[in-house]
Amino acid sequence: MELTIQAFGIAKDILGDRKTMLSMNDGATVADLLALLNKEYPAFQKLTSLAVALNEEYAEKEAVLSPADTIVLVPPVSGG
Amino acid sequence: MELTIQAFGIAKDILGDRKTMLSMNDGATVADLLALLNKEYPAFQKLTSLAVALNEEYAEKEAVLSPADTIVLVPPVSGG
Amino acid sequence: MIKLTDQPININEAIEAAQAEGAGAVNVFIGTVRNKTQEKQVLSLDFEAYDPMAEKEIQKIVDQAKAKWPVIKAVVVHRKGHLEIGEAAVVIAVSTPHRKASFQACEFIIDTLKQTVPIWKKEIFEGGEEWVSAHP
Amino acid sequence: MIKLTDQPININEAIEAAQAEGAGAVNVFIGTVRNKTQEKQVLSLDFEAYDPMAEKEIQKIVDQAKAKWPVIKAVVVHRKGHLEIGEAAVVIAVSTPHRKASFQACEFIIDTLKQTVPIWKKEIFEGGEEWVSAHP
Repeated sequence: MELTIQAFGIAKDILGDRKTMLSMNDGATVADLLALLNKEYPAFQKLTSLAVALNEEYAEKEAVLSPADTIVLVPPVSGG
Repeated sequence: MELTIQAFGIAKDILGDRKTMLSMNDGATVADLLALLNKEYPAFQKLTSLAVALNEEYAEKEAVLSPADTIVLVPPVSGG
Repeated sequence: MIKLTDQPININEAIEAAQAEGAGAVNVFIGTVRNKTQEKQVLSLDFEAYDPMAEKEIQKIVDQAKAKWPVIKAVVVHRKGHLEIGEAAVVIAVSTPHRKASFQACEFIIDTLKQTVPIWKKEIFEGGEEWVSAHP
Repeated sequence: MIKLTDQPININEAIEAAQAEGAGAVNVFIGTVRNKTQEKQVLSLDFEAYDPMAEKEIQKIVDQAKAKWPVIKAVVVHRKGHLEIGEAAVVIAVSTPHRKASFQACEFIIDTLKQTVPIWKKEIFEGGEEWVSAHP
């Protein structure tokens, strides 16, 4: 399946764009996505943390991804 | 000696006026003043507390009064 | 800035007076007149202050706060005279480099002000009035 | 009221929105842009927000605060885009019947906001820039 990943903050800088297309196997999880990102873009390994939001909510590592989801990379937040 | 006592809040209501003249023996202390007030105006006995300020500072019970002092009765404060 | 005033408190002015270069945080406390004390309906309030001593005591509290926390600026404005429901009785604004100290210093100032500063509040009810905290 | 805005925050408006009948206390926290982080001279800041999720996360924090304390109204306004030194990045205003809860609820909201809300701060230095907290 083809997934569209949105990225903010330093995650956008690492991917080089706000939106990135990734090919993953059907049934892939948030954990699989993070593994893929860490492999393809080693700069992610240096971050303090990297969370994934699905449909505007923080997702568990076991959550299964679908092309219909809004998938967003959330690097360490620093608001306030 | 003749002392001028100023009073605020409920202390003013008890004395009936902002300023009151009292006759006390030379060498009288804050404790003596409070004892006199409690005797002459029993309503003071019902207050949660009654402090005396001498020259714009809270005074100890042992402080000696002088006609030159600015003597102020400070009933329980309730600012804020 | 320490001020006792019989005019409505300008909250914006108090906050601006607390802003400072190097400050990353400003904490502001606004104490307002409530329409109820326990079960009684409060119609309005009168504040009486022993002005010169009140200002000195507030200054002492601000000095204590500055000794305990890295306070850059502290502003305390207290209203006196007659207040209607909803009006601000006191505004405290404290700037510090980081946020935790701004909360702690501001809370220390209002807590201590209520214990030591010679200001008295009279609540006016339907058919009566009462000096707050005067009696046990 | 929860708001993300690319315009300067109107502090007065935020405070007024938090005022409420029955409130005896309003606590306000203002986070401003400092000119220094550790030893580096900060020239300006950029805030980026994932708006819809940020608003949802702020709402969750406000709901948690209301479950823990008797919050009457809570206002959270966060700036985004480019900020100059001294500008307000965030303003939080919380009204409660009594003062202690206003301090606690306001501090809880800013502390939790900094941990969970998807907003990112980039500090701009002489000759460089850096996403805050991105690296250990």
